[in-house]
Amino acid sequence: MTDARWSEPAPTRRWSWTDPALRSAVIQIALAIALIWMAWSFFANAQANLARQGIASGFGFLDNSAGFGITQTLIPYSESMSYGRAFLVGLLNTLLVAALGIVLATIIGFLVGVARLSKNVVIKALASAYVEVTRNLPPLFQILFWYLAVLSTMPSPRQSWSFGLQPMFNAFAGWASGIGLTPLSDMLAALAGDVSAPGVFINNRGLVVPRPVFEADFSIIFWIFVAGIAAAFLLARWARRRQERTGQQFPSFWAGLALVAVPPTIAGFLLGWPLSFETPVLRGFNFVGGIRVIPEFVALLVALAIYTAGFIAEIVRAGILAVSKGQTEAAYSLGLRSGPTLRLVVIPQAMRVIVPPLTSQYLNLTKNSTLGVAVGYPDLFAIFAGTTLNQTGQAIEIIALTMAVYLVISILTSALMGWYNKRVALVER
Amino acid sequence: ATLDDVKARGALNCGVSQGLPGFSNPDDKGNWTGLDVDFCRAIAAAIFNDASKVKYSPLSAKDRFTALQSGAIDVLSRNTTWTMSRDTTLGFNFVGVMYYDGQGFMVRKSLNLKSVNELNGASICVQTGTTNELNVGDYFRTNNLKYELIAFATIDETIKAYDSGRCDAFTSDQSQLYAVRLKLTNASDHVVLPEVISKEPLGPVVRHGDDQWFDLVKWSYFALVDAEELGVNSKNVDQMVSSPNPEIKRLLGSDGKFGEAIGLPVDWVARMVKQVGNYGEIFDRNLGPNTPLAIDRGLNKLWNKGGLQYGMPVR
Amino acid sequence: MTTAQNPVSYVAPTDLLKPEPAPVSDRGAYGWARAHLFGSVGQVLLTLFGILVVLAVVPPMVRFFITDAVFIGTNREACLPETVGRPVGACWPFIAAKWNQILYGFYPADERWRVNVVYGLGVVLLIPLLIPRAPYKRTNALAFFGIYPLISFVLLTGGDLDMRSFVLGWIGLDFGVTASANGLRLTFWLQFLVVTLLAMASGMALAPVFGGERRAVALGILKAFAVVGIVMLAMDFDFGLPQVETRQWGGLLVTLVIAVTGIVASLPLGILLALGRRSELPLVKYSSIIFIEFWRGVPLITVLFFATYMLPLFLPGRFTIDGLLRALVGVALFASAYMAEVVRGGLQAIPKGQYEGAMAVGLRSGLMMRLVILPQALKLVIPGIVNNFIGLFKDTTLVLIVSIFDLLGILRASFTDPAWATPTTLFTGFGFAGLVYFVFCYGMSRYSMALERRLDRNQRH
Amino acid sequence: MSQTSQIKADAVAGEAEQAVELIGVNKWYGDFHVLRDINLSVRRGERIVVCGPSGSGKSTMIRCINRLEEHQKGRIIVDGIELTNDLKRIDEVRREVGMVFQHFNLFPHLTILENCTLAPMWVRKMPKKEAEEVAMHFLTKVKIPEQAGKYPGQLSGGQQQRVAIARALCMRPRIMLFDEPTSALDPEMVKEVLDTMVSLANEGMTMLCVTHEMGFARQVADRVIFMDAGQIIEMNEPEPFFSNPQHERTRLFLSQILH
Amino acid sequence: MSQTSQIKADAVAGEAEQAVELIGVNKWYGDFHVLRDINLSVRRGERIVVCGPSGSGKSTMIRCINRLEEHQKGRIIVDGIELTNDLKRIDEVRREVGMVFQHFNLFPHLTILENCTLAPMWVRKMPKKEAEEVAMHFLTKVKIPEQAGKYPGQLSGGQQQRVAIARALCMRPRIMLFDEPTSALDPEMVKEVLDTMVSLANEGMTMLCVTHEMGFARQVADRVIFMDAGQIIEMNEPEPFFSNPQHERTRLFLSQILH
Ligand SMILES: Nc1ncnc2c1ncn2[C@@H]1O[C@H](COP(=O)(O)OP(=O)(O)OP(=O)(O)O)[C@@H](O)[C@H]1O
Ligand SMILES: Nc1ncnc2c1ncn2[C@@H]1O[C@H](COP(=O)(O)OP(=O)(O)OP(=O)(O)O)[C@@H](O)[C@H]1O
Ligand SMILES: [Mg+2]
Ligand SMILES: [Mg+2]
Repeated sequence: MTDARWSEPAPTRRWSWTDPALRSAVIQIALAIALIWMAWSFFANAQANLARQGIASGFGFLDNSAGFGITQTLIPYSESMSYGRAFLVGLLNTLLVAALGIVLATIIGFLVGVARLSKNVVIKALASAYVEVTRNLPPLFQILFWYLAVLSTMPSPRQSWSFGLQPMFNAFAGWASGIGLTPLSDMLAALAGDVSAPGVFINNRGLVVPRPVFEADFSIIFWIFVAGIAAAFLLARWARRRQERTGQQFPSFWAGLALVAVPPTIAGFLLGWPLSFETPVLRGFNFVGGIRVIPEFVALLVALAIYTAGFIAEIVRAGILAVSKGQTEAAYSLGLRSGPTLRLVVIPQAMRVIVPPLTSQYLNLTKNSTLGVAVGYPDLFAIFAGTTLNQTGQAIEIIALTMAVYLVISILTSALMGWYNKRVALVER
Repeated sequence: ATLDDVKARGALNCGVSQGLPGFSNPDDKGNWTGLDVDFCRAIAAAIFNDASKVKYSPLSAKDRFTALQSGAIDVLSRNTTWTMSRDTTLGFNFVGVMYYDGQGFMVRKSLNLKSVNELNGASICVQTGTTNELNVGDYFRTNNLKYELIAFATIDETIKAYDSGRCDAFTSDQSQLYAVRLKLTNASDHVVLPEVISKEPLGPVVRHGDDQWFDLVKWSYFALVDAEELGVNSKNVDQMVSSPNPEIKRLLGSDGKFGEAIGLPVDWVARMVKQVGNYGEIFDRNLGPNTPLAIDRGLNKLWNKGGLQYGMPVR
Repeated sequence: MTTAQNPVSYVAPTDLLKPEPAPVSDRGAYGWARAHLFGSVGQVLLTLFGILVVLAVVPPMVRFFITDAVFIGTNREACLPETVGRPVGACWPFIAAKWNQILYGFYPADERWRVNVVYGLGVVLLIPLLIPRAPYKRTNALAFFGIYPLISFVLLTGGDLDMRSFVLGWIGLDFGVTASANGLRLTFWLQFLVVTLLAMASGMALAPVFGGERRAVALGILKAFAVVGIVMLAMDFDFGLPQVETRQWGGLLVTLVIAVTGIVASLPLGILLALGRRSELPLVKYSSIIFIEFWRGVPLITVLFFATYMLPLFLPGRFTIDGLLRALVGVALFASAYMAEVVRGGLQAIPKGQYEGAMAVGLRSGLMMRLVILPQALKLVIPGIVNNFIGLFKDTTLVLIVSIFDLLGILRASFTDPAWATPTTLFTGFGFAGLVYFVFCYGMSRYSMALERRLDRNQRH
Repeated sequence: MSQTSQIKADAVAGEAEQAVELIGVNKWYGDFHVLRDINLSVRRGERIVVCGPSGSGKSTMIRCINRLEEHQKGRIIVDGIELTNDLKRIDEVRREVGMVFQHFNLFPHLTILENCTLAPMWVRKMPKKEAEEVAMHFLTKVKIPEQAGKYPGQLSGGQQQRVAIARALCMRPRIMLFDEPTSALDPEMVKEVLDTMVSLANEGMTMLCVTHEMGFARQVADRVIFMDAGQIIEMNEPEPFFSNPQHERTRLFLSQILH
Repeated sequence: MSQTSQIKADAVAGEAEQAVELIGVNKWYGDFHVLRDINLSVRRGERIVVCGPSGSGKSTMIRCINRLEEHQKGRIIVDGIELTNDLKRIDEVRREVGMVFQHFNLFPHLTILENCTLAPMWVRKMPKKEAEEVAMHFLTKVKIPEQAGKYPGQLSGGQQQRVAIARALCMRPRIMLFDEPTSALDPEMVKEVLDTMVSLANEGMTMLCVTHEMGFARQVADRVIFMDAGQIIEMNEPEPFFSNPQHERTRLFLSQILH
């Protein structure tokens, strides 16, 4: 078929004035010059303007002490620390609410999206109403709604709704001894002794839960737990291999769960629970001790998740509808049931349609987290482009840094999702 | 120069608050009213003999400095606390103190508190972008108190959060505490604690680099205070022009040409007082006992009545 | 009819079976309910859950906004529980008192008729445009997209822009003419004329290089300048209307101006960016990509902040642009980056055959895009476009942070009025604003769905 | 476990009888009466070609046989198992019946080999290795073993359709249904697919095939069925069917299609 | 104005000569050598049918003639105009050459009439009324004047393909290219399109047609070309081509296609 004489390379092209290649070169050079000139003049003007008015510039301010308090800090922080530290605190708070928001929104969005395809008209109507209401009200309203109209109706700390762990454990212990599981009953009773006070409180200051305090021996339990996870993974792999080998299926999920949960529990029992809880106590105005989830965070998280889920629901619906009916029918006609059909045929294909617009929604959620400042959530925008900017007045540096951070987050998210999408892209002829 | 720009433009660009009862807020007809607003109107009256030639830029706390730096406004009259860093590194000049304020705390009566020092461990609501945020930090740290600070973007959400019980205390400049009480579900359930934890001298600000403009704004303020001190008010200013009192004569321009030094006509003070009133009138109109706010003049009484307001002599 | 004992051959009688109605269990209300409401236990549970949700949400709303609400009053006293003697819900007199501000912002009372004319004209022009069957679509569209913005601009601002120099003036050549009439400066229009002629001349000179016809190019340039000239003339002419500065605008007026401008400007810009992103010229392609990704990556708030307060620092001297205009530009660029991605999706969905078909009948790339590709691509992405419009409309709430008082902003400013300070003022305002936003956004999304369905019906495959 | 035994009993009873039996089958789409009193018995190993104008209900009838559509009246018995709402029976039937669609409906995200092993592994619980062997066997049979590692998008239409046939065969069905398997193909590719089907027919597979390839019908069909307006109009062996159609509509249709 | 005159000169020179001339044309897709030294002259009024196996480069060759693809070596001269990178020449050529695609490529957002008037109005700058008259003329010719107001999606495949032919004719091309115009059609519709093409051929239009409809080739072709692996393997008049193919590959191919 292929003679040697045909493997010559293509010849180079001739030049002419009307050649698109030359024209494009001219246009591009002109554009490049214009862009560079614009950038340069922006820079020069800013320099001149700042110098003329004697406005401080540079990033030196990041080392000055901040002097203001922050409600929610994932890393240790106090007023005497620097603006740079405050920046980090804000960044982490933004990342926290964005990451959790993305997870929540995805879950709700998938559920609602599937509900919109349900046969049940009530559920379908509810899902549609959900989508219409959440998508058509500005997110700011929704955040304020959750914060001012819902969460603020919680009781004050003194009237907290409390959920005692002790009665719960005791109840379980009674149940266990009732059916003859004495060791388990003893263990639960011992646990109940550890958590003497009620542990979980909900009030208008947020949700307070006990903070686990680990004693020395706890590391043993921890490593057993880690080993359990590893074993569960090995088990899953073994199960997959076995299915390939023999066709037998194995409930590897439940078995894995047992591997992760049971051995640490037994070890804990044997070691006499080297774990105690620092229970929150009401002292003065607030609860002291324990871990607290502030309502500002909850309101922002819930509002963002619910708002974005409305959009995700539509994306999911479109994605599922985009997989042609023929695919489902082909799977059915091969004898696959609806579960495997969904898992093996429909969802992998729908994901390709879903992922790109889903990425945009993730980015939107991240950017919308800047609205948290309305309810006092200390995110990057509130702390840095808000308080810090106001205290230092260095608008150029601060806004540039803020924009850069959001840009980097966005680009990283897109890149990650793009990589995933490329991995699952269809191979075409 | 700024004055020339203002004259060419035919109006003064004045930065005010986006809504601060008694200082700057729109009324039912959409007119901006308040102490800060009236000061801008007074300057406009001095320059144009028309107090309405003001263009208001309602600014949020964190936009205000950038707006002034970039030249979007000529004068920032927006309850801004005079601090050293603002006066220096931001490139501004404070012209005086329009209102001596201080930061206070409001709490529920039911808590039975007598002092801020009993607020250990309390949650405190504050509006972001203010010096209040920093003062709390300073005060509680010095007194070894723990606290949780929740900073909101606008005053309304701050109040709602406090009202709903999210915070044990609400802190802001004392002038605001009065306005805030009007919005509480049960105003009588709340008290203002006696401590004033900071000095909050609020005053108008101009940019560095234009001393003539700086002088103009500064002396407009002094003149308003002097007018009150000398008993010149909007009703009697026409008669006062012919007053024999030499101080009044200098002030109102019937003796000397003091206005010209700052690029204004000689009757600049008369214009201001006639259209806007003297300092006392402005205060009473916006914050006085006949307003819903009913704020006591306190430190803002004239120096000779036991307060701090002290106009430099025109001479 | 055959029996179950199936013969190898069979011929139906000449008169065939007539269709019969379906069995009862599959028809009518019963069949529908069985299929959609109570087919299984799960369905019954879902149905109950749905009813519970409705019960949890609706009654409290009704109580706050209607049953417990106060409808008449002149100040805060009317809405205080102490005076009314019962729990108080929404304080509607507050909205009534601020009604003019909500509609017009701080627009001078004597000039509000101008806003009314703009509102009215908009409705009159828009409604027939939205009704598919209404005649004169082309004229209507031209009126709405071409003439209406111009009229609105002149009416709302008062027109009579202070235009002194055009291109040549910026490089110091102003012919020394000072005469002016009716707000028009002769020197400006002289410069305009000269520039037009220069542009035509250079167009004719360069035409062959780019494979165009001299006459056609020159005519094209002349037409473009003529349109620009007419627009500028309308804005320059003194119609005797008092000037109203944009800082006096507010409320719904600003919300609509921003939304409509953003919508109208983002579509063409977005299309250009989308085409740029698909360009074969690397520089055009990458600058489009960078532009799009930048705007999509940063929060609109920072963009608005930048455009409003920081831009002057980057521009020479005391060069200032109107505040609203800056926000408009920010919003438009932001929206166009999003629009570009939507349009790109549409372009990608057009099969290669359409490009080839167009090329094969001799259409050049510009015409091909305009006549064949874009109409199809845009039609494909109507839902995406409308989604962007809705997003844009909702995003107008953000301009508050740059001290432009849109609907929400004006309400917030009104909250600070001591004369209306009550515990429920805030919720009343938010409730009202929420309703307005919902009505607009929901209307748009419904309309787009109807449109989509209609287009679908038109061109079934 | 009474159901399974019931199914078994049916199956045993059916073993001796017909592969597919439709008795008075009626079906409506909403109010549209799409199948009207269809009666049809297909013997084991019989090859039946169905033709008829567009919209006459050919596809619907075929799809009722493996319950991709539900019928509302009458009985359908496949390989001795009567189709009811019972999911277990539907599964049984679908395992026994292979189907090939007009548009192939290959799974684009899986390779050819994975397309073929998916159902055997998940439905028949076959070990992967065995499933792959079976798949390669049938891929060889349809003459494209070398494409096993590619994705459907990389194959020509004819190749894709052959993969679809192999995929169905991997489940070792007793009955094969074809719904216009060649009508989406380029003319050159029609032949390779028809060849595959002919060889399948020669091996004695029970086949029901909707097609307008009259050459194919002549060559392999035991009976040809002509449908119109949801009913079977004429049914006969190919020779008399083509040479001497009885019903007026059949004649009209054949004159159109054999231009 | 030297360019235009150059084109003119070419054109004048060509007027007497060939409608299409390919001289040593070579084309690569990346490293894949898809057209190998193609030499072909088409006289005015000549009708040529191109056939060959899939992937042999038939479409590519046809598409090079109106520059939907760029060739990299050799010369292509259409109606006396040599194709270079010059956009003006490409425009000239495309105006002279009509093309009909396998998948019609009608513009779905325009009515049939608008499809036909689009290019005459925008490229030939014809007044709308005149363009519509011309369009109706050709729509009548392909026997679907009554469909002028409909959208392509509302027509059958055969009708769509006839519209595509009419659309190309409206530009009054001197040469028509067809790329498998009937292969995407249902068998019932092939005939109507072929009829249209036959009548076009009878009017003396220069035609290059990729098709596997050998009946058509026999009936109208002046020459038949067989291509494989990017080269012209055999070229002859239809009678000897079909009855007595010279090259082994041609024989093999013909045996497959005439099954
Ligand atoms: N899901 C459905 N809902 C309503 N009507 C349907 C549905 N599916 C098919 N029909 C209608 O039922 C009739 C028979 O359809 P069917 O697909 O069985 O015809 P066919 O004989 O296979 O035609 P073709 O040769 O075009 O495939 C057609 O009129 C069709 O419009
Ligand atoms: N854009 C492209 N890039 C790379 N290779 C291509 C491209 N287009 C076509 N080819 C390859 O070039 C070869 C010739 O393609 P062409 O479409 O001309 O064949 P053909 O003879 O028309 O085949 P068919 O009968 O299938 O239409 C094929 O092998 C094809 O895979
Ligand atoms: Mg069918
Ligand atoms: Mg081809």
